[in-house]
Amino acid sequence: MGSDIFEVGVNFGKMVLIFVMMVQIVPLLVWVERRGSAFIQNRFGPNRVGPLGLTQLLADAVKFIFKEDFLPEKSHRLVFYAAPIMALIPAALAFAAIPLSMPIEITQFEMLGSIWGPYRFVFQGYEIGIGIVFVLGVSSLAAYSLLMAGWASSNKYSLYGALRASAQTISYELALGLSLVGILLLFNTFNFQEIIVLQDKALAFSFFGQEVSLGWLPNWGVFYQPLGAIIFFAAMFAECNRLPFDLPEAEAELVAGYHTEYGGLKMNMFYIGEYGHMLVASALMVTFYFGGYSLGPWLTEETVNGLSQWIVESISPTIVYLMDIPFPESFAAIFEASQNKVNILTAFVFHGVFLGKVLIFLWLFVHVRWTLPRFRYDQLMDLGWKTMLPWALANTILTAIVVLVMRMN
Amino acid sequence: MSQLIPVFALAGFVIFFGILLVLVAALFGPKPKASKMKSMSYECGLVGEGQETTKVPVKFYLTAILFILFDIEIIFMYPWAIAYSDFIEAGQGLYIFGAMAVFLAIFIFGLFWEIRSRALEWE
Amino acid sequence: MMSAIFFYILATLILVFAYKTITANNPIHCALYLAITMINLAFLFFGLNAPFIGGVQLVVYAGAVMVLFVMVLMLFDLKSEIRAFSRGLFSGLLKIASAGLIFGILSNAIFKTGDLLGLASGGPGMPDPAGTSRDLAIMLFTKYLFAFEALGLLLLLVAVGAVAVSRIKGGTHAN
Amino acid sequence: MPISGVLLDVGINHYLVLSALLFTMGMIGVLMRKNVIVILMSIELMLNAVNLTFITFSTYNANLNGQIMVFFVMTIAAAEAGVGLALAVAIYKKFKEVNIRFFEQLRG
Amino acid sequence: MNEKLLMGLMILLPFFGFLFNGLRFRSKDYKLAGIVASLMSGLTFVISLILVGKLISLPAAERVLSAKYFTWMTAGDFSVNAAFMLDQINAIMILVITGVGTLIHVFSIGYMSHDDRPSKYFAYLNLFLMNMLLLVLGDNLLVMFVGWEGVGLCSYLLIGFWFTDSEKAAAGMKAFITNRIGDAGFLLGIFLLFITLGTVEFAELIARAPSVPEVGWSGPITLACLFLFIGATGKSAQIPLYVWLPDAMAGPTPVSALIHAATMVTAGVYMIVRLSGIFILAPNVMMIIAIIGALTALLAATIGMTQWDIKKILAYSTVSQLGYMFLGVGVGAFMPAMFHLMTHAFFKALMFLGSGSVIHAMHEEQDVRKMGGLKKLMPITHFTFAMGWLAIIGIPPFAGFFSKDEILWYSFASPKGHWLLWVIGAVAAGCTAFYMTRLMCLTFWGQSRVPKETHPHESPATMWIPLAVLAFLSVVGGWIGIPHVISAVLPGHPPNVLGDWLSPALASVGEIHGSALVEWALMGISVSLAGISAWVAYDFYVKHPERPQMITEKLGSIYGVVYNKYFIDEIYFARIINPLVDLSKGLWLYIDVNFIDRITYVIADLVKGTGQFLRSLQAGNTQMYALYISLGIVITITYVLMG
Repeated sequence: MGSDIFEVGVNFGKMVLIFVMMVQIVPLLVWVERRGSAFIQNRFGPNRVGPLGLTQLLADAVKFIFKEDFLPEKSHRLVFYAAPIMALIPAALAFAAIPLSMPIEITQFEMLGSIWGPYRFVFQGYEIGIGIVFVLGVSSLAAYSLLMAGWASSNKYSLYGALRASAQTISYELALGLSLVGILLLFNTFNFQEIIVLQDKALAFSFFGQEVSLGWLPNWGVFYQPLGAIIFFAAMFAECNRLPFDLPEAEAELVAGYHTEYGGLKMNMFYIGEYGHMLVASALMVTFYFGGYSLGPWLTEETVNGLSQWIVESISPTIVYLMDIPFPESFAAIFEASQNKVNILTAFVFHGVFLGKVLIFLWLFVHVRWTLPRFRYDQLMDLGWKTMLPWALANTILTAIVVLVMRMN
Repeated sequence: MSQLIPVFALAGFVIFFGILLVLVAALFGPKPKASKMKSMSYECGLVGEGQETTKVPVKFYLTAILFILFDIEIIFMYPWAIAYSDFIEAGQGLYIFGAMAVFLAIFIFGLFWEIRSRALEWE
Repeated sequence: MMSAIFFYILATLILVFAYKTITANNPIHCALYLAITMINLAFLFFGLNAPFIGGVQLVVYAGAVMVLFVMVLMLFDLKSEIRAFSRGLFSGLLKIASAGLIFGILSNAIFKTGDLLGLASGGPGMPDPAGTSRDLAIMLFTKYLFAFEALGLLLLLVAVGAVAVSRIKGGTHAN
Repeated sequence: MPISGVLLDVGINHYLVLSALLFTMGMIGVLMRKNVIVILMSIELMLNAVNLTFITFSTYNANLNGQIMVFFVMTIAAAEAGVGLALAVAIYKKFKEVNIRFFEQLRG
Repeated sequence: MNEKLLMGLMILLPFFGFLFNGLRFRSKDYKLAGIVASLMSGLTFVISLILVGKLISLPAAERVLSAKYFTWMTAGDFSVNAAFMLDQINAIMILVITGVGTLIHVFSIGYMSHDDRPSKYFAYLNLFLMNMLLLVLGDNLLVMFVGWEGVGLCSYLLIGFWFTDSEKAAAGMKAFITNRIGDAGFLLGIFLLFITLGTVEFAELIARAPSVPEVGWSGPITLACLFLFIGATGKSAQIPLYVWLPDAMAGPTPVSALIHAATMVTAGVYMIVRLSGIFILAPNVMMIIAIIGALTALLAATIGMTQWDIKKILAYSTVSQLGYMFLGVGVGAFMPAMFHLMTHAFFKALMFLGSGSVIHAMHEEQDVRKMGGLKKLMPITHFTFAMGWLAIIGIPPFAGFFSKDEILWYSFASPKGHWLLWVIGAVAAGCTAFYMTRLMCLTFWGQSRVPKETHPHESPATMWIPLAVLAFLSVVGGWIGIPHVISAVLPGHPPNVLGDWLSPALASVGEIHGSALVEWALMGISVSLAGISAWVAYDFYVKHPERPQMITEKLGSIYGVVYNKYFIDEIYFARIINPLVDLSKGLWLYIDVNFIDRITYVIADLVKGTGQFLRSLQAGNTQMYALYISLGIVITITYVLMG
């Protein structure tokens, strides 16, 4: 994790922050969901507590804590309690593996009387060489929490909901996994960082020995893999059990699906897992098909770097001047303009870009939910096995042929 | 040292956090006396009928078996996709394509056989 | 030092959950414990510089095979077993004894030969773990191509067989 | 920064003993459990033990053949689980239980 | 296309046909089955044409195509390849087999149209074709032996094709068992040759054989040749093992034509010709072969004169003609033997198919006494049959004349020949002419004795077209081997194509001494003998139908003996089979019951007791099985580690 205490501390803090970020996206999304649905359905939505009803969620959270800790009769206690905890893990582990921005290079600096660095911090929980396989593997664990919850509740609707949910999840995982083969064929790496770097260019490829360059477009996966992107996106909806694929919780048939018997914070944990899944889905979508944190020719690193440099150089003295507090000597370095600060700022700017893209997709999730009707279960499975899987196959074969023809000799 | 430890640490942290939440809920939640009606399985307020658990169609497990098999076939494509360009650069593009074409032919045959044998039909 | 601690944590987790797997009374608990064992093994594989295999372990074993097990068990609606083990005291003892003998033979072999190989502590290790998944792929599609295609055929046969077996007339298909 | 040299300095024997222990546990499960599905799970445990050995030797010998073998073993294990569970379901349909002793009644 | 592929295809195509029809053997769709089978057969014929074309294009000295597929087995210095070779000798064989075979397949479509299991029939037919080609193409004795056994199997299956009739099933078994006796001899011959010469490949055998010192009757080559000849007598129905062939007529008639006239029964001749280089080294065996051949020819011909079953007559005729071939190889007339083999395949297949056509028309009636006057009702069959008749009795210029006369000439003039052999041959030829004419008379000419309820009719096109083709071949087939004496007086002096073609591949017995004058004289004698007997037969059975009756009464007991086939079957029963049965019974009642059984009872009780105990170990408890496995592993590993 690190070679000295500073690096370990930063890495650990970073990880906690990323997890907290995932957890905190839930109230925000719930708010967006409620306001958004209200907007679409021409009503008000939550607007009493706080500005625009923003603190409604805080009130809800407090309320959840003081709900009864209910355990149904005949349930399996251990599994019943373990299920919501299990729901948190896949999304958290998967999200931490996705790069949220470019790595930060820290040169040597002095602090607390000793020399630190140089360091290289990745803007993600951890960097794993086979990121894609890892994320797939971890998110395939999501089925457990559903099954555990459904079974432990000793309720037939819960069990049905759980089985439906997991059958649906695994069915769409095939199309999901297969649509990624196209991306792998193009970029030939499992590493997210490398994939993003490969996309951070002007759109250019060789076509029968001819170099084709479209300088005004970024080198995004979606331009090579439109069909793959669509399949991936649709499969992601099903993986997250979101409308139009939210059969596991079809109220009319199954009450509330696998978490019928859960209440209070435990149900909230399922929500965290589910929204976390959406977050991961959006982040993966952005990473694979929309350049991750990069914007290609529209916003190059040099531009941002220059901007950051200007900001740091113009703001740091101002702060020192304005604050005018007699810091101990050792802390003074914190407020001095330095390359490190420029790098950090640049990374955060790109992080902002990433968040913006992710938010667009999260909004799409919400928008679709309030727009489309729900599938019937047989339609759902037919779509997964008989439509999307063959199309994903076709996409793979086509990509392989095109790559073969274009890269030969 | 390694990047495995953060994964482990995060998993531990998440589990810790989850247990914390469950404990908090257990500590702060009111504990009214349980009544028989309340602790019964929830079936929209009606008195539960039949067994709490129920027989479910074999379909689910068949889907799961087929999923496993296809999942492995897809996993086999990953290393192929990774090494594809290397093979092409080494002048063996057609070889690697053919290798996977045979595999894919089997895959596609299997998929269409399953569809035709109505193993994937849900009423 | 750190790695030894980590190894021991993982090994303990693996052994404890493996033990729970073979002793738990409720088959679903068995399956869940086995899933945890598998996940920990995946981490061990990561630690052994086989990240791709670790990932595959997660996807295939933990994500697919064990889900299937859990699903089938839920499908059966089995109660906890009162007697989880087979009948027979003498044969039971014999079984444990034979397992113990096998373990004895294995550990004997390990301690006798492990040092001879010069691999007991440390060792050359993987030269470049980042490249392994690519090297693995190249090897898979050259040296092991035939086995690879044969496995494809095997999977097809299993799919056909599973569908055929599940067509056997029985009770639970009523709904 | 890729993973490197992670858990190697404990030495090969640790891994092998762990694997032997896992294998023995799986074997006890196969020999002694009543439930067919648990027996199948025990078999998976044994296969996993073997996989661990493969990976260990592969890593310490810097030789990728072992990893490919593990890949194949996993495939076979999944296939075996598929067929085994299909049979278990068939048994369950007939006897409403999945005790191993019902296999005695399977006579060609 | 290379010859390896082509020869492989020759085997695989019929095999495919066998699989195709064999897997749907319940189907009653005789058209599909027949067309597929005939197509496979026809394709092999085309391939053999291509192969022979390739062979012709090679220079005469090195006309061998060989194809090695894989090493079949190795044991010490014994090694056999699965390999084929094609040279001048088996080039003729494959052409005959596939050509005649194809015609018979086509004929069968019509013949089997009313049968219950046409698919099975065609499957067997294709399997036979495959095995026959294996026999002929094999480049060593073992591959040949596989085919040899295979054709025996198919022969058995097809003779017993209508196995619901117990008599027919018994006929199949008789053929099989008789063949086994011969095959045992054949195997012994192979072993002896291998022990002596250390190889089983034909080319090697022939190359190494002369180096073996030969001593009179007990030399290894002589013994080996004798054993091989025993094998040949079994397969080719010679004295003493000919008895199965007449009974084999229980099978469908096209089968009789293909297997029991044209191809399989000639395998013995082919084998001896193939190994002529070795047989030539064993003059005593050659003599035996010649004598047995001549005797068989005469014996079968005399039996043939008395039979009433149309197929039996043809069967004895086949035995007799095979006798001619053996007479030929016995006196070193390898070329004429092959020549006669070919022409015989044409005219005998023709006559069998013709008889099949008649039987088909007569609603499965085979007794010639219930036929007669079919000439008007079945003109095509009659005409083609008549071609065959003329060919077999040796009227020039039909095919049979050239080949038969060549054999007779060799038996007289070859260094290994003898005038007595010629006399027997000539008499047999006379008998042949008599019974064949008798057959013609009784079947086609004279008064109709057809029962009122049967209405004979001409056969469909699939049946008469093969007849026509074969009739054409029976007429012209002999023209490729015209002997010198005759071609010398013919305009244009047609060359002896077959002789020139075969001679490089065959061993030679030395110069034939004898003048052209003698040859012409002998020829004249035999032809006139045939003519006279034919006329006598015509006189007896058409002009004066009462005369045969008178003569048989006058001959009395002799006629009875001949009519009952010299009581050969009965003698076999009385002198060989019954004593054997008695001996076995004695062994059974005294030694077995009193002595051996006691021992076995004790052992059985022991085994039973052990089994009683062991049974409890395998009560179906899977986990106990697993335990045994693990204990076994423990013990094995411990043993290995300790040892």
